Amino acid sequence: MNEKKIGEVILDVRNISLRFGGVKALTDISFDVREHEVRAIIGPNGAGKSSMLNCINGVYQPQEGSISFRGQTFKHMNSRQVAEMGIARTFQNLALFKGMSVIDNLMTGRNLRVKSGLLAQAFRNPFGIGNAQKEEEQHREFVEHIIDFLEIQAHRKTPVGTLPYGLQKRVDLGRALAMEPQVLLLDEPMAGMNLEEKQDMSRFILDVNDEFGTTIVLIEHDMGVVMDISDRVVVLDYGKKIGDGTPEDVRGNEEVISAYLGTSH
Amino acid sequence: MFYRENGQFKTSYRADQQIFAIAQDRWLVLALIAAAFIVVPMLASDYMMRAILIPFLIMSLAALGVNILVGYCGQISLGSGAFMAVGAYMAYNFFVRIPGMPLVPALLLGGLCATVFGVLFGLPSLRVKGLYLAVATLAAQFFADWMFLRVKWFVNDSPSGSVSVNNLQVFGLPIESAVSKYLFCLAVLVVLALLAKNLVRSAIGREWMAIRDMDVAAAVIGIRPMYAKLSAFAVSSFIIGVAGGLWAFVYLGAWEPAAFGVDLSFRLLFMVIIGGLGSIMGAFFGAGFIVVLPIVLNQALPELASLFGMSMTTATVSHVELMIFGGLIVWFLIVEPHGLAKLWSIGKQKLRLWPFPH
Amino acid sequence: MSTDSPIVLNVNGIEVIYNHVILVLKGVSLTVRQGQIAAILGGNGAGKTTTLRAVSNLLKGERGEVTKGSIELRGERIENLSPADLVQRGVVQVMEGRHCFAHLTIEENLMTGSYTRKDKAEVARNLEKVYTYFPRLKTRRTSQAAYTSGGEQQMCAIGRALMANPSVVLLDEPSMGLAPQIVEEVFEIVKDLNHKEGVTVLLAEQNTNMALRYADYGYIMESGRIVMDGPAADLRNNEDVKEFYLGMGGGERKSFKDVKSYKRRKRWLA
Amino acid sequence: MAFFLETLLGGLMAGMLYSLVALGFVLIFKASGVFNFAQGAMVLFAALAMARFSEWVPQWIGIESLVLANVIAFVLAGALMWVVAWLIERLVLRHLVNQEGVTLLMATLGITYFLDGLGQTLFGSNIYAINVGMPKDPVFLLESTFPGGVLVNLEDVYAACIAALLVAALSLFFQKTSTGRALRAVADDHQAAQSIGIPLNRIWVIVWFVAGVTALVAGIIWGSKLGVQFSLTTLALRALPVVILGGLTSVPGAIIGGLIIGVGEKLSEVYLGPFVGGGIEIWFAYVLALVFLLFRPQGLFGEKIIDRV
Amino acid sequence: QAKEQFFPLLSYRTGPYAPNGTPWANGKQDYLKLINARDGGVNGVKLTFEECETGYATDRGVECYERLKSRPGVSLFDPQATGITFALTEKVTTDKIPLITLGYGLSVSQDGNAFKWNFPLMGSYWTGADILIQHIGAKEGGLDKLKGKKIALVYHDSPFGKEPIPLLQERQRMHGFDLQLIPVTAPGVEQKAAWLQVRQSRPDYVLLWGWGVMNSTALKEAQATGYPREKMYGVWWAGAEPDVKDVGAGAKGYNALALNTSGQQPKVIQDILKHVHDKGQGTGPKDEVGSVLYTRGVIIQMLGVEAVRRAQERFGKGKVMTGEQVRWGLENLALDQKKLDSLGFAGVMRPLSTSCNDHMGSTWARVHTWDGAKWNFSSDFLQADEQIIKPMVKAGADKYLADKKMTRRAAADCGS
Ligand SMILES: Nc1ncnc2c1ncn2[C@@H]1O[C@H](COP(=O)(O)OP(=O)(O)OP(=O)(O)O)[C@@H](O)[C@H]1O
Ligand SMILES: Nc1ncnc2c1ncn2[C@@H]1O[C@H](COP(=O)(O)OP(=O)(O)OP(=O)(O)O)[C@@H](O)[C@H]1O
Ligand SMILES: CC(C)C[C@H](N)C(=O)O
Ligand SMILES: [Mg+2]
Ligand SMILES: [Mg+2]
Repeated sequence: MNEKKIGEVILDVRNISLRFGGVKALTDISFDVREHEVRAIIGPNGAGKSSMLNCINGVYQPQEGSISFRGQTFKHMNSRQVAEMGIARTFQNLALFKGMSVIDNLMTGRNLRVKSGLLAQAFRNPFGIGNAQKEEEQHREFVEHIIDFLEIQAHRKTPVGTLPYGLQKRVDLGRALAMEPQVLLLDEPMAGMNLEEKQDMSRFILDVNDEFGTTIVLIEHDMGVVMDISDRVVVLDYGKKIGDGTPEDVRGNEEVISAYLGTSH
Repeated sequence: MFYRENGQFKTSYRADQQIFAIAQDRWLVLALIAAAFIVVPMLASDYMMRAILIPFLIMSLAALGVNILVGYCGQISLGSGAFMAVGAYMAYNFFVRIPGMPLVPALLLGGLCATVFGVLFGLPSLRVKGLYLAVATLAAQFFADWMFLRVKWFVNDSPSGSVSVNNLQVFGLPIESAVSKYLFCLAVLVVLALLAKNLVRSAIGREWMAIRDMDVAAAVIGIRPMYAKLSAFAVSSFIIGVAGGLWAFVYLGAWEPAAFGVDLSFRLLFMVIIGGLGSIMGAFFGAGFIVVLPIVLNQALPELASLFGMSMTTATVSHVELMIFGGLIVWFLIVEPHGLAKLWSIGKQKLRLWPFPH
Repeated sequence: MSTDSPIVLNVNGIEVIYNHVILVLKGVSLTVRQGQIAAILGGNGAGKTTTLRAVSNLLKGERGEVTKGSIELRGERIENLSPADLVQRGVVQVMEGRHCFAHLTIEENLMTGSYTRKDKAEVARNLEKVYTYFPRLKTRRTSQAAYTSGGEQQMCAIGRALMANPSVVLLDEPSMGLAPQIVEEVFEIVKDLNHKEGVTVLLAEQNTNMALRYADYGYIMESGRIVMDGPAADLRNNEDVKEFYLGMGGGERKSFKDVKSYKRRKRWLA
Repeated sequence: MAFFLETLLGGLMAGMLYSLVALGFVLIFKASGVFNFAQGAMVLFAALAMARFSEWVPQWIGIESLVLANVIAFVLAGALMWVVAWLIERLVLRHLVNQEGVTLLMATLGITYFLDGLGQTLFGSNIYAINVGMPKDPVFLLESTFPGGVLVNLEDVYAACIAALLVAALSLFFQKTSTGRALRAVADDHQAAQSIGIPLNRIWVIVWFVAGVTALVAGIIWGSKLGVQFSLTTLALRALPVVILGGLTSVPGAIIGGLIIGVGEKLSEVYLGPFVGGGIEIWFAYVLALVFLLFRPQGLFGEKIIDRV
Repeated sequence: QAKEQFFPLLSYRTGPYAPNGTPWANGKQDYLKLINARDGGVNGVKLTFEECETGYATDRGVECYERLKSRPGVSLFDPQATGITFALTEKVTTDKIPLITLGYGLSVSQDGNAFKWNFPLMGSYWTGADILIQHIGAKEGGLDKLKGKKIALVYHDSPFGKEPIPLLQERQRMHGFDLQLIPVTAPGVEQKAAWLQVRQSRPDYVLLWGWGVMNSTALKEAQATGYPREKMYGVWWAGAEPDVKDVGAGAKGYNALALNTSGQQPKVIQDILKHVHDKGQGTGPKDEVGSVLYTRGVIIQMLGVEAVRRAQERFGKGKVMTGEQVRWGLENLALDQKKLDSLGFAGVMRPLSTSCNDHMGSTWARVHTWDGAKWNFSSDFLQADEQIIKPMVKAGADKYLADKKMTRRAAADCGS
């Protein structure tokens, strides 16, 4: 295994605070993510991990703080802009397009890159007039790679709503990958998987990280996974950051142990 | 056994991306279209054409349009009648006010006006969702009803407010006989259905469906809700508008706003739900169900009754017709909540496995 | 302890078909005895959820149906009972993927769980019990369920089922999305209920490690069939189970980092 | 001034009457997540039953008293609505557990057709009268303050009071009882509700029955005002902006929405209508509701629409 | 092949307009049964019919038309609705089947030179409105007394309701009364705003151009707002039993135009009772026979049958007439008092005779008043003012022809 090159800071979260009415979901959180690294966020339930991701990709607007991406600072961003910058995301509660087939779900990930307009698409044809068909085929080819990669060939045309939970998680990842993101935010991608599947998933994540150099931010409750595959870990508790460092550092941190890991670990 | 895709390996994505990827389907559909153009005109009676097939074709087209908005983009619309009315009345105005205006451009221009109207009343969809949006579309419906009744300009100052067209021609051929009307509607339908199919299987169609299924997630992968929703309103109301023009010009010939009332909007919505939301095929099934079934029931019931030695008054027939119609709707929904198109595809799936049960 | 206690749940060769065409369970049989914790293990899509739905009769809403076989609860055929009847008989399911009532607050969610309980004092006691199990819920009790975190919702779903004072609990992936500490907690609760109140548990779980630690008996499912079953202790020592489910192939735990993505084959499928 | 007051009052009264129909929508939506398009048909069906029973009962059992005939007719019509609710649960809803909103909505449309057909078959399609002794002629108030006084319809006032009572009772039911909570749970998630032992079947019969009785009350009031005839079903379209403005899930919302829509449409028709040729009230009602929605997409009192990933 | 003349009957027995549509349809059917039962048809040609339910909806109406138009021996259509009439007007020209719209349809279609296939027999909305204004004028003591008076038109918001407006505006110009237009959205169950406006402007007269529930609702709202029913005048579609019956006492004093009598005295009604109802062949309930709309249905059918008879006189007695031949018959109806008497219509209606130019045949109507139990005539037959109507019809027909790029029928065409 070749040594990984961790690069510059790509994503810098500064003093983010987020409140919902009286609930303080995040209080003054700062951390950074470096290019190519696998950055884990852990913490007990309701700590604010998902909310953190939502802030990064513009679903929630934090009341305070800022986030910079490749040195460019922004406070209020909408999801579209974030997506255009190359930040993709998977969801904890599965936010797939249930009525669409696996292929179509993945293809939506390519939509940002589609150039032909509405009319061109309406008149797309197999006779080589216009670009729409060619473009479609190129995107399809890309998506097929992801399908092979995630090993969901058999389910290409199945509506995702009827897939078992674990496969849906995979499709969710695939859709994010289809965006060819620079940063991939993963919210509990392995929940509901058994060990073997978690191993596969870890493999996928590491491969993405290696092969495409994608930076990964990962929320996960399985400490085995976190310890094994992440480069650095942020620990949140009740909206506050209580730890940040290498897996070993974090595992040794008293506060983290009592807040999150429990005694038996 | 016959419906097998085994051995049909796709060697390119293009092959797999064809509208009908399975050869049997492709041939079946081509055969159907050919039959519709060639065989049906030879066999169907005048009544069949004028009273059943033409309305069926036009309503299929309209349902197709509604399906894009409701089925693909998930925006519930009860204003389709209004979009049809705009298409019809504006096409009428282009047709009678501009000397020498040919029929097809008039219809298309009517469709474009419907597009504008549709986008306008689609604007609230950026904020209002689901059933609540139905109010916006109903506002469009009642506003259009009122406008075409009240604003004299739209009816070319006819005192009673009803308008009519005649002398329809396409490329110099008169559209008068049942066959020519039928073929004209069929041609328009086939072309627009093909374009619609292209759209829904392309990027824009996926944007619509993404917005329908989960708009927050769609936004996160970079889909602009505004563009997706408004383009759905635009495309859908264009198609509905053209259908409205056909309904008025070809089927009715003369009409008043009541011909595009809220009842029609409801019926169009039924068509897409019964036919299958998010399925082009569903539009045809739905139109068939809602247009043809009542007529069939209406004619079959007295015969049926007389088989048992009863005679039914027209009133009883239509009451029983309503009951059976309602009952069938419920029954089909129970058998397959996702509509006739889904039932069809399940049927195909079974056929594929045949003769093995699973 | 429980091999000779009476059979509570007896699933006998059931077949389940979704949507009239998708055959998912192909003759699944299992028995759960009084006071037992039985675990169903298996990969994604194996049919665990489907099995539980078949027992609790929640298949209909998914357009699935049991086409063959029988299901008995304490000797009584239950295929035709409604889910509500089953709850009356003490069988409660915690559904996969949480399914909290989005518009209701956490506390209202819990209270709906006691719909079948008429005794006010008992309900209050249960509520207190759930809050002591999951203190996090207490702090979030007035939030609408939709606006709580994934783990909070999972706790809510489990708590809600406990509010019904069940005698048989069907747990579908209870540990999903929970922090390790809480996972432990949940299994302790299960053990507690099982030991102290004699609650019978049928558990579908991906966290094999935990499941086999707490269960008495285990079933392993692959593509709609039970491929292996036995007392939990035996399964823990089975080589295949060790390799594929516990990640202990070759003796010790492999790092997630080092697992190769080569295609492996399970011996029992051969 | 007096006329303005009259218009205002007229709007308020009309609004209350819309609320009665709107209430049926809200009940069923709140308790099962079904948008019941059949509410209009149920109003007609119930009103037809009431009208015809009150006509037939004296013939059947030879009583003279109008009051008694009406009471018996009411009970019979109520019983009929129970049967309808039971059948709807048995034959329709039970088979559509856990289906999407549109599917259920479509099913209620099927029910609409069925009830329309059945109602007319059983009871006929002429205009029938319901006479529950409502006063028909107007009274004039404040005659000393305004020349000619302010015209008020006692009939409307009674109707409004009945509507208010009904709303109060139903609000209490939803707020205070555990059944109310169970109903809301069902609306959120059929399956989860089943999984914790809420008997959907029974709940649905109850809810549809209550909605049926609401429809009966609405039918009696509207029927005694307008006569009972097929067109009563179109009231549903009048009540729709009311439901939506008030919020699909709010019982008090139905009343407030009704008042706003009622006043809005009457004022607009009377004061704006003449400038544009009139006939604007129906779309004005919808546009008014729409304007409110732009500020509160869930309606005035509706539950916040949840969108969360 | 049996000799059968076929009468397609478009009707509506369900939906919002059923209460009014039903007696009308029953009258039409019963008259056909009567002719068959009593006379054995028309000169030996049996009359057959089939009903088709339109529900008052245009598209269903078109379907019914297409379904029935090619039956052998088809004679004519009576669509029973203005909307359907519009749609069929375009179609009958090619299919060569006449359309009779007694007392409804397009007022300009009176001009048989422009509307070859339309027959708005016995009156159009322009004649109706004109007669009402004359009647009101007479009440006031002369048309000149109308100056400064306020007349409100409460109308069904559809082409049907809008038809009288041009005529009323013409009269307004002549006499200087105030005309207030108050539309009521179809089907007309909600009229509070309309009647608030009436209460505000307190017009001297209200003209009611309604159909179906709109009529009874209007009367109830009038009562609720205290507008005197004596001052209300309805069109002949707002002056039948279903419009007033369930209003009870509240309708007392209300007036409406009448094209025909009601009651069971006329001979033709007696004949129907005897030959049809007493034999158990009646279409509807017996006590409805002879009601206003029922009788109108009978008249409509009689005119159709007489057109066939007239056509047979020219094209061959005892033969089945084609649509074109029936059209000729309709254009050459000559029903004088004697003829009417012999047909059993003595006192039921005014004589009527049509021509190539005039497809209406009669411009007379009278007013009747509801006394709480039945309709009583409250005026003599009045004739609409030809001086006013003729030019309007001519102008309207010319515009229609111009829009359609058609020309008037040649004089020679009249004989065919
Ligand atoms: N939209 C919202 N409105 C109100 N409160 C919210 C909202 N989103 C999150 N919260 C609250 O903020 C807190 C943090 O939630 P978040 O989903 O970020 O937790 P989490 O760390 O992802 O937990 P888990 O591991 O259980 O998924 C929780 O208490 C939650 O209830
Ligand atoms: N509603 C449904 N319609 C059609 N197929 C379904 C449906 N639900 C499940 N299936 C299919 O049934 C099979 C078994 O699914 P099930 O959910 O029971 O698996 P599981 O063992 O619970 O998996 P997981 O661990 O991912 O939850 C899968 O192949 C799935 O695609
Ligand atoms: C046909 C007549 C009864 C008039 C009717 N209101 C219509 O215009 O349709
Ligand atoms: Mg989370
Ligand atoms: Mg599962």
